[in-house]
Amino acid sequence: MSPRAAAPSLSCTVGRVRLAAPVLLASGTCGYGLELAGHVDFPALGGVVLKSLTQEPRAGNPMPRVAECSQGMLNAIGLANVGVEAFCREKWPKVKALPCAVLANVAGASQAEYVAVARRLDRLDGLAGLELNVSCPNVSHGGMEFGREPRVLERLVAAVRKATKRPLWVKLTPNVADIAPLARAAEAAGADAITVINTLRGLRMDLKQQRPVLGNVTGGLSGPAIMPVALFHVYRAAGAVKIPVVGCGGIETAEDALEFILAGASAVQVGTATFRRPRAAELIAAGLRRQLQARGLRSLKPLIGAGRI
Amino acid sequence: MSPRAAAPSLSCTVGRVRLAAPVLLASGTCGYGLELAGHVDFPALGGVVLKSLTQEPRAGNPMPRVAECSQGMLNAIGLANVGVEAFCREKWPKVKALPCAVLANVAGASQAEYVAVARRLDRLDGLAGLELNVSCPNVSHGGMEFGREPRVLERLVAAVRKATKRPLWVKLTPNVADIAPLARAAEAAGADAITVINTLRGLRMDLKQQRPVLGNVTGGLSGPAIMPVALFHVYRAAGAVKIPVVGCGGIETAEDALEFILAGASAVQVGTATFRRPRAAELIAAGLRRQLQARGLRSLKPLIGAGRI
Amino acid sequence: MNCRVLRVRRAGSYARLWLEAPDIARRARPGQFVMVRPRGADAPFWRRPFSLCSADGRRSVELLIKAVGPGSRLLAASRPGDLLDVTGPLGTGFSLDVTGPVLLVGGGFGIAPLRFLAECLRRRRIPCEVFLGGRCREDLLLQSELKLAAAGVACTTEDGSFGRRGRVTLLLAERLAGSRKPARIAAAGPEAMLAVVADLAEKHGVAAEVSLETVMACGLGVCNGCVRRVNGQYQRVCADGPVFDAAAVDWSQA
Amino acid sequence: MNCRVLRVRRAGSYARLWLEAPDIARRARPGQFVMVRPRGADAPFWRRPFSLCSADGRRSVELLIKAVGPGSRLLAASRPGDLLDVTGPLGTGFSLDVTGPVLLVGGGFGIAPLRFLAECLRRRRIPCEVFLGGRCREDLLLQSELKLAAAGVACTTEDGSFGRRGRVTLLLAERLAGSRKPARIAAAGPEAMLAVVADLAEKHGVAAEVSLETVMACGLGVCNGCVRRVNGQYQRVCADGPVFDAAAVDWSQA
Ligand SMILES: Cc1cc2nc3c(=O)[nH]c(=O)nc-3n(C[C@H](O)[C@H](O)[C@H](O)COP(=O)(O)OP(=O)(O)OC[C@H]3O[C@@H](n4cnc5c(N)ncnc54)[C@H](O)[C@@H]3O)c2cc1C
Ligand SMILES: Cc1cc2nc3c(=O)[nH]c(=O)nc-3n(C[C@H](O)[C@H](O)[C@H](O)COP(=O)(O)OP(=O)(O)OC[C@H]3O[C@@H](n4cnc5c(N)ncnc54)[C@H](O)[C@@H]3O)c2cc1C
Ligand SMILES: Cc1cc2nc3c(=O)[nH]c(=O)nc-3n(C[C@H](O)[C@H](O)[C@H](O)COP(=O)(O)O)c2cc1C
Ligand SMILES: Cc1cc2nc3c(=O)[nH]c(=O)nc-3n(C[C@H](O)[C@H](O)[C@H](O)COP(=O)(O)O)c2cc1C
Ligand code: FES
Ligand code: FES
Repeated sequence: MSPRAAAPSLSCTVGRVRLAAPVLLASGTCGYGLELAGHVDFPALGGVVLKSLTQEPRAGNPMPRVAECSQGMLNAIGLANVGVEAFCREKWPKVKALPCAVLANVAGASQAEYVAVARRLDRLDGLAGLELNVSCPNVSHGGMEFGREPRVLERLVAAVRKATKRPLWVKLTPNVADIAPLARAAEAAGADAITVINTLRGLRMDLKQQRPVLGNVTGGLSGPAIMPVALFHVYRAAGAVKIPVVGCGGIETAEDALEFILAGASAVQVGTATFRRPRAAELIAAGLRRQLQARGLRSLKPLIGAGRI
Repeated sequence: MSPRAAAPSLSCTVGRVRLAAPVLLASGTCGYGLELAGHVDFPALGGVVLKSLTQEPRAGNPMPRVAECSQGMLNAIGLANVGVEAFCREKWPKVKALPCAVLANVAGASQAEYVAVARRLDRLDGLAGLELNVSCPNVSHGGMEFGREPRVLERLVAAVRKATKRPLWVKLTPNVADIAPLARAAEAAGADAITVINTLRGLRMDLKQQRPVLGNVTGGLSGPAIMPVALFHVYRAAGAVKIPVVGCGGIETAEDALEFILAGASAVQVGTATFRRPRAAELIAAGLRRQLQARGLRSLKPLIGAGRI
Repeated sequence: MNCRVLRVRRAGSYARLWLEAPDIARRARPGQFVMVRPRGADAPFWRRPFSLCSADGRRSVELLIKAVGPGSRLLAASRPGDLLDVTGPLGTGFSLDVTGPVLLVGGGFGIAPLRFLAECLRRRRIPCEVFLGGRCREDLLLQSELKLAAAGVACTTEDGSFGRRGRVTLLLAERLAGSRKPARIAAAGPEAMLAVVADLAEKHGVAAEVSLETVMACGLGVCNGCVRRVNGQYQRVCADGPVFDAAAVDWSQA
Repeated sequence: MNCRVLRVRRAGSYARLWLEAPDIARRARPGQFVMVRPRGADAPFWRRPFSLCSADGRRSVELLIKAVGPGSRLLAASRPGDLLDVTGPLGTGFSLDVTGPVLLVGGGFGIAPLRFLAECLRRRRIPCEVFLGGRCREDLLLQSELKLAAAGVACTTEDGSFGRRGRVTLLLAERLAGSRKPARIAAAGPEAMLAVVADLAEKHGVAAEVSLETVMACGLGVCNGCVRRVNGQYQRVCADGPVFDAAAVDWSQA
């Protein structure tokens, strides 16, 4: 019934990053990519965002680090990572061979740390871009997260922007009264795209132990439970900026992804869904292709933000 | 095996309201209470919080007003209600006969409206208390919700406090960067208890219509999906104030309720669960009684906040 | 309430379920519905509304379920012995205080409440005629039951596979154009069909009642989520309806 | 991957499931596990880890599942023909490069990976002795299979309903106190048992490998949620284990 158009293409450029499909694996849910070899068909994806890197290696938080919830989970991993130097030397030679776009994710406790990590990553050959995780507590600013104050965020992004010419995505936190000023701050400071959202703060109690389940007490909520909240923030952020929005939060199916696209996302990231179904992201890409076919569209472009009123 | 203590009692006084059990039906999910006759065993509950009342009758938002989500739902009812005067004259004579504590919930677009509604309700014989819904856009403050700015909130609560001597609960919104200053503002202004939390902002897209599902575009997310977020805010708020915290958000079972109690809640409200299982709240009360029995406790008191570290 | 599935009969994408529900069976009136969920099913999140298709007054009620999505599919796949979580009877019913002949106009699973209505009318010796429409033969259900209860049953299918080809409102229009004026019309089915019924009823000056459908979060009248403009006001389909006077309904959103 | 359930055998709260999984069957080594979820089940949210209890090298693998909570109950209730979503084989396995006799110490469902290990050792003609403990007789599973593969099977139950009364580590202590020193110990079971095994192994200077358990969100090594202190560092139980050198594990949290 649908018009038989030329085979639709999912390839696109988002925030200056070329992607074979607008579907990426989200930071912290795909390790350094390598762990998923054999479980994931990388060329079917747009790309992967590696787990957050800090200047020094970090052991991470005490156990338990994860808690199961209704259609979601809490995590308080504590940015466990090998440190940017070890990553660049030991991991990158293998990671760079992944047959899809690879973005590194940058975290830090101070602006100087973000800049140092970004500068080191800037030297990596083949890195598709950087994503800033601004949900870390800002030690030189009283522990308040970088991503909560537009001025603090703008300064941070501007500083990192100076340290690298690579595509720079800024990943925003939903734990704010309004995401719009933060989206605008990232844009004003030169971000190429914003990723919306990181996890929601949450907590579970262990009834037997009579204490919080997580060793870290609180953690970040992800999974389908947060999807309507993520869609809200995408809708709002996409209305506030001109740079592309990368939607993230609870996406499990192509239909979920399409909701984000209609709300204004140019691409999506898939996080927790990979745990439940390692091939979730590539199935989403395949499903988006079918959706285009069914609608007689040759690219996703006409659908981006098409649901906004 | 458990010590055979005297039969445990669930009766308690929370924020100056006497409750037969620390379980109430949440505002907006039990109508004026009367609708649930035959579906709910009121004496088995602590009480009901009636749907938000405003000064004038309100028709509410355009359709659709609700959207189904993973383990949750969005609503954008738009504070549809008969208006405080019609409520007092026509509904109250019947509502007051409900065999459990009845709290009225107050909403408004201006401080003057809140005060006027509270003053009218203050005259009702038998009303157990008032709960302020501060998630309404403050028209005289640029549309920003009353519940987002500690100073605005403190002024509002203080003004209502002057208008009524009845027990006054303030229901906080989770859509803030930090709930603690708002909890403290409510306490400082004389609130007897705080209810934590109202719904999270969310949105769903209708793929067929290519527009937001809700007529109002955005809505509030409730149900099990938000429980870890609600627990986080309860944990944080309970650490910030001395007045009791009434936990709310996604509670479906006695075990869920117990998590809130361990996190610091003195009582809980049950909202969306009533839609899925009309007797949910009374089953929760019964389950709590069994939990006390199993632990050989005579009241919930030793468990309130027992999971905090 | 937990209700046991007593019997299941499937036909295409439809299933007839008999549930053990004495309390509902005793109180049920035609046009009322129940909210249902398979026990222990976590998804879909809400229960689903289904009209009572018959009630024996003592022990059991019958539902007619068309599998259109996850919730109805799960329910249509129920097996005898399964437990369903059921609340009801809910909502208002069709008027029974009528004398002359009543025309029952049903589309698809809309026939469910009308079958119950037809049986109640027969018990009161009030004659009725049934007009039944569907996309194809598969959609025309309960014909033998209807024939026993009604003075006549006329059918249409859009593909012409059974009865007249076309929409069921075609038959209604012809019937209303005839000489014997009915006392009332009762209709249930797709929104577009109901709007045409309302229109025809008004033209011919016949009172009509329609059973509306909306998405329902609670079904209990407490959430205010299922409203529809009726008489210029938002009314709750679950508690103020689902049966409304066709002339009072705002059909502009249809 | 979708795997069909070929056969189910239930005993008390345990179920043995044979799954059609040629790819896993070919690659599996004892000590490895799979992540499993019933197809279409929305809850529990995560998949659940289960050790491979045997693999025929060509077509099928076997799981031994104890129903302890919602996930394991759902899986234990599987019926032949059901589809399960299965990923594996995952994790490291027990060492097979060993000569002398290996002592296998299992508690409860910990016997699952040890049974697979016993069969692999037999194929390599490496002798092994099995020590099996449980709370009661019901917990002592796979005895006939173990007897075929091992030089001996000795049992304990805490209630004395079968074998020696007491803990299985009692038997291990006696065996280690004897003269024939084993080449290695392999253990799987409750954390408290593993800690005692590690202690005994160290005292007697015998190398020991243990299979650890934690809650697992991904099972793939990507979330870093399942860590345990090993050699003073956080290691992922799912990817760096679940089999670790007992002497390297920090038992202080046990
Ligand atoms: C008062 C009332 C009585 C009903 N009686 C019957 C009955 O006797 N037999 C029967 O088979 N069905 C009946 N329905 C409809 C039935 O409730 C829906 O088909 C069912 O809720 C769909 O749920 P689902 O999960 O299967 O599909 P969903 O995924 O919820 O929906 C599938 C598709 O159907 C549409 N849809 C869902 N609910 C409705 C609705 N209420 N009205 C119109 N479109 C809808 C959706 O938009 C979607 O396109 C009744 C509805 C109401 C309100
Ligand atoms: C590598 C590995 C291999 C395993 N192999 C087997 C096996 O072969 N057969 C088998 O029956 N089980 C095995 N398990 C344990 C099995 O995964 C859990 O019993 C299951 O996940 C429980 O899920 P549930 O939903 O039934 O219960 P839940 O509700 O998740 O848990 C029920 C109770 O068990 C506890 N629990 C849950 N998971 C674990 C765990 N991993 N370790 C210790 N306690 C836990 C919980 O704290 C709770 O008290 C293995 C676990 C791991 C990590
Ligand atoms: C276990 C886990 C670890 C995560 N680690 C990081 C991280 O290191 N950096 C980051 O920016 N986001 C991290 N996230 C957040 C995800 O990238 C994603 O934003 C979030 O989980 C919401 O998407 P989802 O619901 O699809 O998982 C992590 C999420 C999970 C579940
Ligand atoms: C349909 C609906 C209507 C609501 N209306 C109100 C309201 O009028 N006033 C109010 O303070 N809260 C209202 N709420 C919020 C609930 O009282 C409760 O805070 C929220 O739903 C979270 O709890 P739950 O997950 O148990 O539902 C409403 C919630 C729902 C689902
Ligand atoms: S469905 Fe809730 S009021 Fe009608
Ligand atoms: S379970 Fe995710 S890394 Fe082990």
